[in-house]
Amino acid sequence: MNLLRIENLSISSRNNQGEKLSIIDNLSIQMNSGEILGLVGESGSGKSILALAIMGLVSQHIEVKADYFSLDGQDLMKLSHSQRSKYISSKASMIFQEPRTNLNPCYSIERHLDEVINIHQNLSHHKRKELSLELLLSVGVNDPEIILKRYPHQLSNGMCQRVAIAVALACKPKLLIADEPTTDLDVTIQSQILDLLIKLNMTEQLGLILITHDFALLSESTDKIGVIYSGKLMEHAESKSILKKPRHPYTQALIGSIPQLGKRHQSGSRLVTLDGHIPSNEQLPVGCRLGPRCPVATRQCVKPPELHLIADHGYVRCHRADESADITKGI
Amino acid sequence: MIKIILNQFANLLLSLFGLSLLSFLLSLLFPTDTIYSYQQTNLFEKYWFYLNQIISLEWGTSLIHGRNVFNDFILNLPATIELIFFAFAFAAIIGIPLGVWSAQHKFSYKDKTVLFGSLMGYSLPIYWWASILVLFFSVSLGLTPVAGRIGFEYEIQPVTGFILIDSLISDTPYKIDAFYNALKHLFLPAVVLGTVPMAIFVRITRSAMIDVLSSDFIRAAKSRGLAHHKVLWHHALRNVMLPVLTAMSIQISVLLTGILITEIIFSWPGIGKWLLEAVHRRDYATIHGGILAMSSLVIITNMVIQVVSHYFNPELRFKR
Amino acid sequence: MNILKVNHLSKHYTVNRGLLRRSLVVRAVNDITFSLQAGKTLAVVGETGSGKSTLARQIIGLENMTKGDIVLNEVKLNFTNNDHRKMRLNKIRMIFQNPFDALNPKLRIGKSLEDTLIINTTLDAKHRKEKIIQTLETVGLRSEHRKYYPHMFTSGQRQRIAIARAIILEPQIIIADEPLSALDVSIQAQILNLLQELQEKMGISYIFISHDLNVIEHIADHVLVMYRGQMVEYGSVSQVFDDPKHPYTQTLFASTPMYQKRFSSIKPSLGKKNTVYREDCCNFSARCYKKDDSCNMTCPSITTEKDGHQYRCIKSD
Amino acid sequence: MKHSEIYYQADYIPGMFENWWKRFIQNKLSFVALMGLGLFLLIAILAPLIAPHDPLVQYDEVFLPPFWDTDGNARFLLGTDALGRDVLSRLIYGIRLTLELSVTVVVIASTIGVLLGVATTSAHKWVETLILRLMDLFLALPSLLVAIAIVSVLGSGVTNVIYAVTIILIPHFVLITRSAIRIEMEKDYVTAMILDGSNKFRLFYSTILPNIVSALIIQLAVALSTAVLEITALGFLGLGASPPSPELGTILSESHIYIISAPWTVTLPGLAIFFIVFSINLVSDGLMDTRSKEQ
Repeated sequence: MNLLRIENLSISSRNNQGEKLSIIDNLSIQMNSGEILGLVGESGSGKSILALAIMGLVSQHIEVKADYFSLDGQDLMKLSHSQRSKYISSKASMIFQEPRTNLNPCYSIERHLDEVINIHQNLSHHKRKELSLELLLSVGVNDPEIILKRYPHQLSNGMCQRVAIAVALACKPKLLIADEPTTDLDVTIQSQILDLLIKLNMTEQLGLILITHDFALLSESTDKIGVIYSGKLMEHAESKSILKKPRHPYTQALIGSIPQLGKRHQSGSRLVTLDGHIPSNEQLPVGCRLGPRCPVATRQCVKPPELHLIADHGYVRCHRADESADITKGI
Repeated sequence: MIKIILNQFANLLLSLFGLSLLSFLLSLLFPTDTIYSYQQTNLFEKYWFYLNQIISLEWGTSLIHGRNVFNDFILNLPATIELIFFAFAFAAIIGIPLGVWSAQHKFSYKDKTVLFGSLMGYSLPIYWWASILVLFFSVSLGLTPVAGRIGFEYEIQPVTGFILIDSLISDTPYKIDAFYNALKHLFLPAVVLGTVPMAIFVRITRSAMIDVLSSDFIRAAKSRGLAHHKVLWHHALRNVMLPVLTAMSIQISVLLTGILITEIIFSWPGIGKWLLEAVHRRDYATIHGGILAMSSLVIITNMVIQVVSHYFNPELRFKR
Repeated sequence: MNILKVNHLSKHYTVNRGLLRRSLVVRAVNDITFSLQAGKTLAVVGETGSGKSTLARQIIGLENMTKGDIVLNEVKLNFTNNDHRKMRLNKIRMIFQNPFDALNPKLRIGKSLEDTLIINTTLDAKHRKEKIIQTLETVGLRSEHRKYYPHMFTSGQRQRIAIARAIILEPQIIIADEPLSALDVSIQAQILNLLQELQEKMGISYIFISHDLNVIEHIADHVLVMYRGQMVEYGSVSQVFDDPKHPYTQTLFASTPMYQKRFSSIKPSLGKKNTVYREDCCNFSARCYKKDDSCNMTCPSITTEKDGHQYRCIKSD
Repeated sequence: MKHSEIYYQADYIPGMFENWWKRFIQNKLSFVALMGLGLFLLIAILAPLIAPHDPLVQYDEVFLPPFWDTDGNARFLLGTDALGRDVLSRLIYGIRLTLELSVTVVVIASTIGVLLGVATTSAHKWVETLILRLMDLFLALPSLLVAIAIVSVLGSGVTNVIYAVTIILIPHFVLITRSAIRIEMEKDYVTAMILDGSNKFRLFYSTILPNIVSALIIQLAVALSTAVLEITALGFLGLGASPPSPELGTILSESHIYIISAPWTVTLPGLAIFFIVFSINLVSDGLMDTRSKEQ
């Protein structure tokens, strides 16, 4: 069963002149329960606002539209606003990039956990505390009794992120969205947090959406990957398939731009890059959003490409996906 | 926490020392023998003598009516504290919720109206504002009295010095009437005095609230299913209180400035009026004592607010 | 040829912890020795607080040093000598981490670059302009960009300008302090390519500070791993990447997704950092998966192998 | 990211000031307020030309109401006060005197304050501590109290008002300058300038000053509104310019007892003060707005 299914989600805002600016454009994505979905994109691609839209947290000035939007079998479009936020909070949780900003600096860890458990489960005070301790243990906090009494500023970044995950788990979610959960952490801590998330995915059958700009982070752990560029889903397929043979030029460039394992410094060797930079949403190019930067673009690319289903792979938004052009080989 | 209090106390002592130097300078600059007739020749000895006098509360006697300055100050203080308390309550009770409301509707016309209004309130010369309010409430509507703390028809024995309390504990048969009358007298001065702080509270609460509401932990709290009012009043307001408390400590000195003007206009028998009358009569001992007392009051209140705001901020509370 | 030699560089400072407690000596940089060859890249790896930025700032002269000396072009630098200072600032240039913070927002780009030339060269206005245009083109920008203000550029372009500012004086060494970490991956690759191109064209040496092992493997010739101010491992890329000796380096590899497979046998310990620096034991011992009692007895000294590979661990063999 | 491709086609890149101005006038309210402030300045400068009467001459018509009242007289557009002086002329001269005093005070205070602020960032540690402690103390004291202390030593009068209000304003300038400079010193571009080998003067002039100037301008506006309020308050309390001098606060203190019999003699000068302060505050609000957009 689909844990999350979104059809044609569009998010837009208005600028000072009242013009409509598209942030996310006709995005469709789905994931099954217990899966890990990786969303990759540069800053400005709209991946963070997508996460907020799934959680129902975008501000009122931003317009969100979708044809179909279901979470754990329930069509969210059929719920009223208050029902929807209640339902989402019981099914999905989110952790943010900066570990410290996940937690209210004025409240102790105990209060954070207690409050959330109180909303989602009807338990006595004593039971709530027991559960809090359990949750902290489950995210790898060795001395939960002590941590419970602490305030966010007294914890290290890595510990803050663990606690944030524990608080998120207190909602008993089926889906956890992690927006760049490891970017601000040291390398060694990064891998610990990532391992923790994957462990939770295995043990609790927790669906996980991992939002990142770093392809290297996704390679090993995810089941499916979605590549977002400038508000459009460019490629959406099984991770193995994408890593083995990316079909979209943008995905190819993203993977090519990561220095490969074992390739040492050589005079004259260069990484694959695309010229230029991601367009601002006030000046989107005509046709394919990647068009001006794409090395294999042809005349047909002035028409906006649709998502094609490619057999044994997944969805690709490129006119030339079938020709299996590969920019890394310099076609 | 104890460490913070000690630290603040040390700061307080330092400030009071600075203040004593300044007021000592004042006592030297005033015409000789108006406060103390120094026998000493050495400046340090003079200062030592001065400090001893101040600490033993011998602040000289008024040249006009020959009373002890410190006793006079204590006599006039309750009226001022009463006025400040109500002005502050007025400012906070209206200003903070209005700021929160405005922040919730940020950039809408409601918000812009509140901001515009608060900027107007912030720009009011309060002596003029007092006249306008008197013209409206007292002259046109006849609702409130123009001056004084209580009508002449009531005779209240001062016990605590706070007229509202005194009227309630007095044994006159009209004590409820007296209380009501005193409250009426208090209304206009408190509004006049509270207007500028209210405008400032609105602005500070609003901007702090906007900052806090856009932070991730508020989003996180919402995403965990907390009700909107809980997020707002528990999570957000708690964080907003920190800058507001800081603003309050600045407002104390703004209020004391306003006290001088308000008390003159409404003939309110507090320390402001007492001090200004002394200035006009060149009663140097009283001027010196009044300035010293009011300044110490401000510095001490500031310290108390600092300690409170440290208490509210766990980052500072647990600092080692 | 070694253009830069750094000998026993140290930076200690004392932190007062109130009246009743003993003040603490923090060793931000502790006894670092290395040399840098012309046209080569030395990468400095370490986590936050390992002292790698302090090391960079010491080399360029932004922070003074407690001990040690720096030899630039066979000249031992005298820090009070004005000529030496000028030479150091001209020959060693720096690129910062955050491209949004590295350019004066109130000045046009051309003016920023021109200031650098006015201070350091005797060129006249016409030559300055030529030099600026030529440099902008070298880093992949256009000549009209010199009239623009920093806010008109994207982060990648700003980092290019920062590089232009560094190379405009034709330095021998560029110190790059995490130049990529504020950039998106595809922009990172652009900047990385540019840095390589400049190295090949102008023969610049880099001291490249980073925490990203992929990038280091790609660009570096030598690698210096720092932990809590100390050098824990030093060697050529192949020495360090193929055969890391120090448990900390191994932990780093085991924590990076791409290298995890190769070092899957290593289970990083979850221990916390020692809070206080201690001179009498290995400072990594609390987090080390190899540690035993002997690690807490002595501070390990540097072991140098025949091929020049150095590391600071008594348990490695 | 504020990048915009449009700049690629443009030959002309507007300068920093032009950009700033464009952003400032986007806020229509503060633009109108700036115009209003300009009008007040114009009135102040041209006072001798536009005032219909001498502000000190006492005519026979006492308490004449403004012209729109049935008893009004077109000769005295806004009526006369208790001594038969023309209210309009007194207002015009009052605006002139009050603004003159305020601007003088702000100029002196900002010069001293900024210099002291720069000094604290580069001076010896104990000089810095001494200045900062003193400033903290002055900031904690109620401003009017400081003014009263000064006036009671030196006596009331225009020059003493200038001293008093200047002393009140200086600490704000010191602290603002100091914190702005310290924020700048942390920036990488300042480090880069030091690495260019720049001397202190060039560093300050070309890198730090352009970046702190907007903070200083905002503080100037804030100080100007404080100055107007303090000077008029001192006037009102009888500690400032002494009657018959047409200072707006002094005018108010003379007339506020006639609030019931001749309300126009109170409302009009008060309105003048209010509008001056309000327009300054609107402008400074706009300035802050512009600055926050910039960052």
